Amino acid sequence: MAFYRAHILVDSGTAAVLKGANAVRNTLIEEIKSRGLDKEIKVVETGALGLAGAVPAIVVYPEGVTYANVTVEDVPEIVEEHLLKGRRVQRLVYKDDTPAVVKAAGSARSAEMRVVLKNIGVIDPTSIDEYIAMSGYEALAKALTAMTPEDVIAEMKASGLNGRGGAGFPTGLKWEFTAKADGDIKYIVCNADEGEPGNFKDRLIMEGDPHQIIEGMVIAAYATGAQKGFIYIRGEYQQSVANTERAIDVAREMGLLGCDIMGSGLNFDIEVFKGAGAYICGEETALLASIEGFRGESRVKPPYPPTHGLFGKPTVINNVETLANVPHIIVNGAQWYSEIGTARSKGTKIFSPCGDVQYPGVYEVPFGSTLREVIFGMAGGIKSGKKFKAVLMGGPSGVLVGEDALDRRLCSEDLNPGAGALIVLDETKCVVDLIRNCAQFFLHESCGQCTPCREGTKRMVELFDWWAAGSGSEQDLMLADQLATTMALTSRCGLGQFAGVAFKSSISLFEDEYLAHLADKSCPAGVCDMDKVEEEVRA
Amino acid sequence: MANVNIKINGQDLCVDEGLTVLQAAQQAGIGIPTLCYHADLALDGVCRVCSVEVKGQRALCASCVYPVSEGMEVLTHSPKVRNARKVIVELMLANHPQDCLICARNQNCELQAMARELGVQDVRFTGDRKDIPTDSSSTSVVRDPDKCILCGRCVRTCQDIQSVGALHFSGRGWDTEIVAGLGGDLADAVCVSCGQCINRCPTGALKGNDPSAKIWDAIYDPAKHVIVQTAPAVRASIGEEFGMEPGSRVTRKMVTALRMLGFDKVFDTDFTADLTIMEEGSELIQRVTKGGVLPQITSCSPGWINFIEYYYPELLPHLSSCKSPQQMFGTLTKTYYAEKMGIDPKDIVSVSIMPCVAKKFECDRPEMYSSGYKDVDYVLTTREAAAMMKEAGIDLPSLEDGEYDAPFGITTGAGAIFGNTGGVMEAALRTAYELITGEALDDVNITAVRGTDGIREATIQVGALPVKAAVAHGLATAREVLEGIKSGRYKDYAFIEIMCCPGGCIGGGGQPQPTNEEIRKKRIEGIYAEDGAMELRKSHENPAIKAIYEEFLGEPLSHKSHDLLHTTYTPRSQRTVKSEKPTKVQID
Amino acid sequence: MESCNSNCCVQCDAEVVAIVDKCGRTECNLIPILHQLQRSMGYVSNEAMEKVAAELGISVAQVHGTATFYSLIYTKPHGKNVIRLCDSPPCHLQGSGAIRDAITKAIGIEPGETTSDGNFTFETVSCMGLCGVAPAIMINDDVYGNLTVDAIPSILEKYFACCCKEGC
Amino acid sequence: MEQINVTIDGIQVSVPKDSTVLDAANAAGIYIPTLCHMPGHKPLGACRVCLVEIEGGRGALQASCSFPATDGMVVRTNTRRVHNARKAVVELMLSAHRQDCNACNRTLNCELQAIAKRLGIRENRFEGEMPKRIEDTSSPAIVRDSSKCILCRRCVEVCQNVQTVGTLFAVDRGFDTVIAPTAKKELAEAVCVACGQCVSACPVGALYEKNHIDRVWDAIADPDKHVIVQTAPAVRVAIGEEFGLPAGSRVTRKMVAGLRRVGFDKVFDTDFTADLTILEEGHEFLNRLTNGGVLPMLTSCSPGWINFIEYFYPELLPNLSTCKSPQQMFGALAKTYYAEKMGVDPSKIYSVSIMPCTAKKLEAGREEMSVVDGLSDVDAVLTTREAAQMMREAGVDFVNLPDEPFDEPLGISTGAAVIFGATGGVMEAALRTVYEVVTGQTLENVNFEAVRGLEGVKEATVKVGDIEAKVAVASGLSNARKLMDLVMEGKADYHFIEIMCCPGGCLGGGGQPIPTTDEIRKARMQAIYAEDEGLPIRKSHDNPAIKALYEEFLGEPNSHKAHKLLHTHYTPKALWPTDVPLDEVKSK
Repeated sequence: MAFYRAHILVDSGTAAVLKGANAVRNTLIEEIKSRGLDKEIKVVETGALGLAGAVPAIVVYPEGVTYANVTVEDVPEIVEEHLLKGRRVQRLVYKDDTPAVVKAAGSARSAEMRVVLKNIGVIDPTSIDEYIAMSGYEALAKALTAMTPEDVIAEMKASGLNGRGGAGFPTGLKWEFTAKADGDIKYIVCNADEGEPGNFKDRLIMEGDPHQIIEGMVIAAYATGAQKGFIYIRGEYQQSVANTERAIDVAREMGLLGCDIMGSGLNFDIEVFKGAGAYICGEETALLASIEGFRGESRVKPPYPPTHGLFGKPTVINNVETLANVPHIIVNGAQWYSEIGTARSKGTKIFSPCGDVQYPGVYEVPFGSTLREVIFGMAGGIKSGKKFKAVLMGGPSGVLVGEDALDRRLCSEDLNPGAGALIVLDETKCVVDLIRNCAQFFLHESCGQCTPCREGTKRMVELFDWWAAGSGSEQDLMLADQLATTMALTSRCGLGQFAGVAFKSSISLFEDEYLAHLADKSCPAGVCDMDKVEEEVRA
Repeated sequence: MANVNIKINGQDLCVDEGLTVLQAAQQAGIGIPTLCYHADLALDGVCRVCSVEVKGQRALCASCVYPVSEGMEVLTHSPKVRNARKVIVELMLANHPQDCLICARNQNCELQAMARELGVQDVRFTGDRKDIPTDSSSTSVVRDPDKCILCGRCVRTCQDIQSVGALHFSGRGWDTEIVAGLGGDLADAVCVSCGQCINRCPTGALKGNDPSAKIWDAIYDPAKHVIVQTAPAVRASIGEEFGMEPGSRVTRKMVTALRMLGFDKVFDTDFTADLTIMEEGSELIQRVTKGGVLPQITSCSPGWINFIEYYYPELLPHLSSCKSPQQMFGTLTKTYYAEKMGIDPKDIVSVSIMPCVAKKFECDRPEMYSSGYKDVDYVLTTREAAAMMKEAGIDLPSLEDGEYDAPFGITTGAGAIFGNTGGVMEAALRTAYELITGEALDDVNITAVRGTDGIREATIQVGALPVKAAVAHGLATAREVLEGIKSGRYKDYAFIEIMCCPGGCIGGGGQPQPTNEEIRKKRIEGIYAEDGAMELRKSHENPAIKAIYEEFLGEPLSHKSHDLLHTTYTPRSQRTVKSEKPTKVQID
Repeated sequence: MESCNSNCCVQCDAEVVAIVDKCGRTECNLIPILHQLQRSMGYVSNEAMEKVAAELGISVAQVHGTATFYSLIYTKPHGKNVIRLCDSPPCHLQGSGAIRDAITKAIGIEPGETTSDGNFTFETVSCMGLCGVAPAIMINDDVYGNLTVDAIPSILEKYFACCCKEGC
Repeated sequence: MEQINVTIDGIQVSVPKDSTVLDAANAAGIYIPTLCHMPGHKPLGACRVCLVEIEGGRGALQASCSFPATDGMVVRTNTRRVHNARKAVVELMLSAHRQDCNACNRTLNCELQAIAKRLGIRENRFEGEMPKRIEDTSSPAIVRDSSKCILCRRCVEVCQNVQTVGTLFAVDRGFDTVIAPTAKKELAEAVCVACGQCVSACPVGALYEKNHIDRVWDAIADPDKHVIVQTAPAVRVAIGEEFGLPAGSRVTRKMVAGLRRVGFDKVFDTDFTADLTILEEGHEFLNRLTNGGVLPMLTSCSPGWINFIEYFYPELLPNLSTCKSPQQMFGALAKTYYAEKMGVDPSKIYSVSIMPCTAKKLEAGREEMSVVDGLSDVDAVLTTREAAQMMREAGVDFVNLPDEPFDEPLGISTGAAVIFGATGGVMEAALRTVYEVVTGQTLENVNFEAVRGLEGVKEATVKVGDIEAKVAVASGLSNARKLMDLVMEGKADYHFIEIMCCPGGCLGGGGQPIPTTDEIRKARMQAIYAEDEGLPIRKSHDNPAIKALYEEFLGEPNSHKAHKLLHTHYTPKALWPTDVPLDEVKSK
């Protein structure tokens, strides 16, 4: 690896590219070359820096200075001032209370703690060398050489790592089930079908640091005796598919996948499976059905995938973020890991605040941080000077919480963070409108297998449509509540079981707002169009 | 198998490990309502009506798929459960036409029964209802998707029991539909018309294509001579439509009822079943002695014929060229019978009552005009025949016995057992034995080919000749046999009987609903009892058969027989989108 | 529906065979095969589905059922350009409704419709993971975020243009 | 009787001269569908479902239920014209019938549904305006829903002629015709005795009881409530019918087991307080007899009868026994004696009764029926049908339930109590006790056959010691009216009269399984007496639990405490108009 005195990371995330990051990058390269700096300064494309609101953005290392909203016109000044003369271009420097990248560069801010995201925006995701330079594949080497599979599982169990997909099942235990299950072949499946609205953390990991996932999967394979892995990436995530496939190819070339990995005798390979557009495939058994070539319909549980999974074989299914944690646990030890977070929620959690916040983005914090720290501390609070109203925790399948929850701690003991989405509402938003939209989401995404979900999501949307059009009644609310309860109790899989949860949490919190729609036929936020004629709406 | 201790509704139970909660509850006499569950089919757990409360579980569990485990505590009818079930059924009803009173399944509908059981007082959900046109394109099966509750029983039946896969789920979520083939008309899909889907449909979403209006027209038309034939399996099941026990033998009451309906003559398909044995048996002997294609496979089940035409056209030469008894009958009524009675065949309306909906397809085949007319005009299922009786105010169980009309009412026990899986084989062996050996058969009950195992194989000593025979029923098992033929597994077999439907015709797609394993077994017993009670039990001893050969046909496999009683088959393409004209394969 | 002359069918069959060979002749490759078919043919036609079923030795039912389940697989022809508008909560809250109206105004069709010239298909979809730049749309493989109503005409312009310049 | 010969569908029958065509068809074993027809009642010929063709008639089809048979008449019931006409008639009914079978409490027990199935109705050809729906939930006992009504007027017939109450009548004309109380009042405002005989007669779901199921489920689900249930004598011989058992099946102990599975904390027996009634009422009678009280004394256990006398014979209210009905005595004791004994706060006790009766729902709600301030003695009254429905909802497989005994102490009873369910039973039970109390001797033959049977009015003279007690028994309010008129005219010298509101007594009550016919009443009655025979103790005063009750709690019959808890008073009610004071009514 050549030595450069400085690296410039260019955010090449989707949002940045849309705003002209490629032009900025090209100009930067030309400018550096034209000034003869190309032997000492390297321009690196990196995944999204988590500064979705301020792109294009670049970071100059080793100083770790972030420039935001950079245009092609700004480039000569940056090169001239910063790279040649060592003076920061203050007008472009990202604010002091900025998140993400600054921390990665070693800033002292306590709230964000980058474990899984430590390489994001730091390394070139297409370069395995850079991953390795950041201690990449060290964990795999340690596991293969210094640990037995049982040791790995014991370490995982001791770490207290729980699944990050929302359900929070202990990862070590899951691995142990599969390790102990009989099967001529076993599988490791990475669930990268990130479809929960408001979640875009897995995308960031896949685009910015795909090797971390691969390493986690190989370790899982070693621990459980699996031979084959799939990374199920949703079809819409084209960049994730590309980066991950490339990473797999490179890893295979380097002997980190395939036969006899690192000379250990371990045979394991990974394939990317591209989803075809179905949120339900984020449900683990539906995901398996999809890989097998079927409709993405959930399957009967028990038996559970760790013993009866893909093609009926023992299968570990882990979320992207979960697997990305694995190398860090192996390298640093369960002890180190279990000291992060709270008593029952160990480690860090990635959140993706979005909606009415100033800086939507992806932030990693230890479990136990408060909601306020994430929303106000990192995401910059509510944008445009409006007041905070509520946050939909974990997306449409999560719960709606209000202002009184802001100082609650994000951990399983207190406020369950779900998969990490934080959809923030300001005072101008209507709760009925939001939940109606959530209901529409579930109607669109129900697989249609079981009655309560297929028919219930439809009726829920219809009820909300009527309410939002001013033709609801207070009785409707009871009916909807009973419907939500029934869906939660009887649906075949999590989709239907959680489809009414946000609604139920919203009634207790914003009953007045519902009653305004139902009894007074008015929308306090002025969002719903209440003027439709009743007969037309509810024919 | 190990036992586990569980508690259901406070009752301590010790049950086999591996049972589902539903099964354990059933054993304890606790009824849990079900809809998508069917004893014949793989478990699916989609309707959620059987949800129960399992202590320690956040959500309710579908008892039909949830296994018991040690220490489990279950509540099957707690308030939580009952409320949830009611909401689920209300959701179904909110998307189901409210036209019970004009529905073919009125009062024999599982959804209707469920609504009553759960005490549904109001369907509180209103709003959109699916509105999909009824598909009457198939002559056999009518689909009314509006009545479909998407339980998937038909899909599982079609895929798993029949290995046809004509029906399947399409679309997603609220837009999920069960469609045929590529979503078009059933007539355009690769459907063998067996109607097993109808048998398992809990509602009125699937039914037979009912020709009864046309039959009423014929009956009331004084110019028409309307005759009816009744298939062997009908007599052991039609009583169920009138509340009788499955397997009740009501042959003669049925004859009375049909006469009351206004049929001019009431005949028995058993007659041509006997004739089939003469023709098919002779064909077998010919193939064995003259080196024809072996094993010979039976050809009396029209769903089976469709199946082999679609999926194994290369094996068509194995099929016997004999028409089915229904079609032999049809041909003879418009030739032999017309001639004998001096009736112009154009005035004869030939109706058959069949346990089958594929027979409706069969009678429409272009090959089935040997008499110069449509040999069989209309096919009624057992259900439709019972409905006509009810419409005429006939209460079958209370009727006096009647007698079939001559000459096509004279039959043997060998004809009757055609209704059971293994029956054709047994009947054929009875005759073949005596024809080949010239000796009387000691025990006419050839139990080796009886039973309900999917495939039964036997070697029967016919004099010095060991005859290897196999019997299969249900198309998934038929597929196994055909694969076996292709792989050479059956190369030294002489004769194979295949019936399209599980249990044979007694389990046919036109039979009373419900039809399940227990009911099939009772009907099978009924049929064997019918055989046992007959004076004549071998086809070749049937005097009317002897007479027809003497008077009309000459001898088995005669030229006339070939013209009237034998047929040809058509390979069919599974590619439905291409509109290639199928080519005919002549079999001889 | 398909007004299929035999020549077209032969081509279609050959394409299917090539793709099946490439992806692997097992049932579990069904979804990759459907992806590829769509890429090369624009959508998955009925005859293609039958051929896939025949090649994989599975029922047409399974192919059709699977194809119709996934929203990224089209079993009917669609517009040359597919506009996907996210209408999940993050985008909804940031005004995806106004964006929808702006697109409808610009191309004259509602979500779920295709323009009569076949240039655009417009659909609303569930979250595409672009919540950080809500409201967002995808046109074919291109992503557009932080949309405003005013930005829509200029974004759509190049797709109109593309159609005309290249003469379709 | 003179016989005539009639030929129906070719079958010749000989029937009495005044037979209808329908009678003749029945004699010939030919089924003709009927709807408005009620055997034993004057034919109405309104619904036109029973149309037949009379040979040589004027062309119009005739309603067989009302068309007289004549000698030599030739009738055809099974012609195309008849079929089409019947179908069209039923289709017209359906066009004005709100079709929501699945949410209807009569589904699968609905005559219209059965006829639609029987006639093979498959289309709603007449679609258009539906009559305006009147849903009248005002009465505490009976709900009317005009959207289901097919205007057969069977309810009118029973209300006018069987009960001589005359609440329900056809109102308005043509398409606007509805069956309604006078002046289209709500039922609660009309002169209705709540007997529910109209509900029993209704072929569809247009009349049904006020639902108490939901409130009982709520109570059972409430962990704070101690929910007890009492079951009336007549329920045990009828509830089996709801589960397909033949009429008159004795299922007392299965019923107990079923109610336990529904979730009641204690299952008690109204028979206990029936015994108590005998002691109170018997002593009251003896008291009147010896102390010159008002005679004849009238029984007071039938709440429909109480309503009737309050409306129609307020002058005779002093003749009524002051005893509460057994249901209400039970309710009173449940919240006092039982609460005390169990140490339960009476407000936590939820007292449910299962009654063959709809009027009991009204009775339980009467202001007088509260012995503990603010609490109803009986919180909910379920009809036999509702109790069965709750068992269905609870998944109870009734037929296969084990036998289980009632809970103690309020479940201990005698044969004298059981017969309360049949007309004459209260009288017989009273006589058994009165005889022994008066004479001090043991009654050898406890069966008083003279007061048994289904006749409307029965009389007997019984020697009780020195007294020649003259008693009368009537069931059905038209019969009660006959006796009351005699009493009013001073022509009746009876000492004691038993009146039951419903024909046959409680076993024919308005809350019993539908249908209830004379044949079914007889079967239930036989079962009641068999139940009596089967019990070891058959006299109320021998009931040890009753003895204990007096010892522990009440003191003696007609004690002060007994009066407070077990006796009541009655209120004259105005007939018309209801807002005019009674005195004014009388003076008119």
